[in-house]
Amino acid sequence: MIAITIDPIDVAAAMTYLQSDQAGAIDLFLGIVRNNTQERPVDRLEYEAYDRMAITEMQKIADEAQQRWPIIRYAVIHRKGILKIGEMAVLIGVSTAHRADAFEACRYIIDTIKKTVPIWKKEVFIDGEEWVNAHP
Amino acid sequence: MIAITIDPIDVAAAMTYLQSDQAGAIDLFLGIVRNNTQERPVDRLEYEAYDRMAITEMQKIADEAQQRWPIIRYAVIHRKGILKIGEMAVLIGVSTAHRADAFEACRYIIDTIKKTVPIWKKEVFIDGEEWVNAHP
Amino acid sequence: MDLPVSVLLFGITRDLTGQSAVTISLSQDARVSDLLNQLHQQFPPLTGIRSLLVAVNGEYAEADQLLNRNDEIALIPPVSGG
Amino acid sequence: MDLPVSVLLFGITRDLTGQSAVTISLSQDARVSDLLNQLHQQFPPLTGIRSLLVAVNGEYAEADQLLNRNDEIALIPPVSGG
Repeated sequence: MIAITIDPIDVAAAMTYLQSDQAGAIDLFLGIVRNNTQERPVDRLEYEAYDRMAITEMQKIADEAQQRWPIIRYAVIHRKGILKIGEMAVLIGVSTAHRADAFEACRYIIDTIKKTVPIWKKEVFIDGEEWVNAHP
Repeated sequence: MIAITIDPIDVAAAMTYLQSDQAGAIDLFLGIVRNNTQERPVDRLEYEAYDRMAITEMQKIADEAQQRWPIIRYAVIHRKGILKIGEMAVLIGVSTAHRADAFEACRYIIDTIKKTVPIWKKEVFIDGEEWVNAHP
Repeated sequence: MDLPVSVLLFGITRDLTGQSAVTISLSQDARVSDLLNQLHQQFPPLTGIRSLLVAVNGEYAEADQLLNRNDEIALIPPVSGG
Repeated sequence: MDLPVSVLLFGITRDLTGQSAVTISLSQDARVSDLLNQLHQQFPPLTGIRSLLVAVNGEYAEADQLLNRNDEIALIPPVSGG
């Protein structure tokens, strides 16, 4: 399951999807908007995506993960739009027979998403804003 | 939050507990009863715990994890009793500011639980049963 | 100048240009590198971005890839998902 | 033989002895290792277990730890939680 959504991410639905009689382990990573960045208080984040390409790139990452680990099911869901503190921006879930594979595949997916998927995050502070990673 | 329970593990409650305005990452590991062990079909698992000591040992592991990683909140919940395929035996959740810490602490906790906490699992097959790890 | 291409803009590039898409005129045998040069000339603030990649038809493109009239072209500033 | 201790049994040790607790008579200055020897004699099937540890008052105990009359003692076969 790969998705970009403007609605809140439905964790329960993702968990149900990940379940399988063969699955002994599920690792679920949730990325959440927190209230500060490098000690600077954050008001909100604004996520923007090049949807078509973002889906393609996320699919490539999931395919690569499936090559490397014996994944039973995966869920990769990224939200976009304006997110307030405490809201979930991303959910990565992987089910496998054994736990080491679930941890490694889940971490690989989130780490790689941050490198290659065309999604952009603007941090909005009380007194300014900044596109993350945009400047040297 | 550390608990041993005979009731089904409440994932939503654990997630709510893990949330915090400072938390940018939550890693959640779920251990689930799967339908086979080394190709042998499993009917159910039976978990037994020395509750008092299991809580103490889980607390030691959580304390050690808090020493090693900047954990905001943790949830360590182990179920006992008879569990059928698809039921959740254990939930480990860790919230942190940054994702690497959440992954590492979560994995440390579940790996160490399997080594030191006095909880025992009997695999019940169609044609026999076995206490896991008991024999050479 | 007989290859007009439309370029989708996201994130900081949209903010800097004030547009979510721009049309750029290139010569017929233009490549990705030519497009980037042209964009930098037309929108000097883009030079301040840490890196700028180009996607053609939803895939990252190399600097020497030839552009065609009906390509879907997008400028990809440093990503920051997750 | 003047130190009777009660030993909690779990998992495979409960199955092998058919009891969830047993009372063992030890000499006054008995240590954890003496308890294990006595248990192995009294319940020979316990020798087939991969490892047997002893917990005293909810903590793993070393082989040379002295036992006291009111200790809560438990036999800990190989754990398999998670």
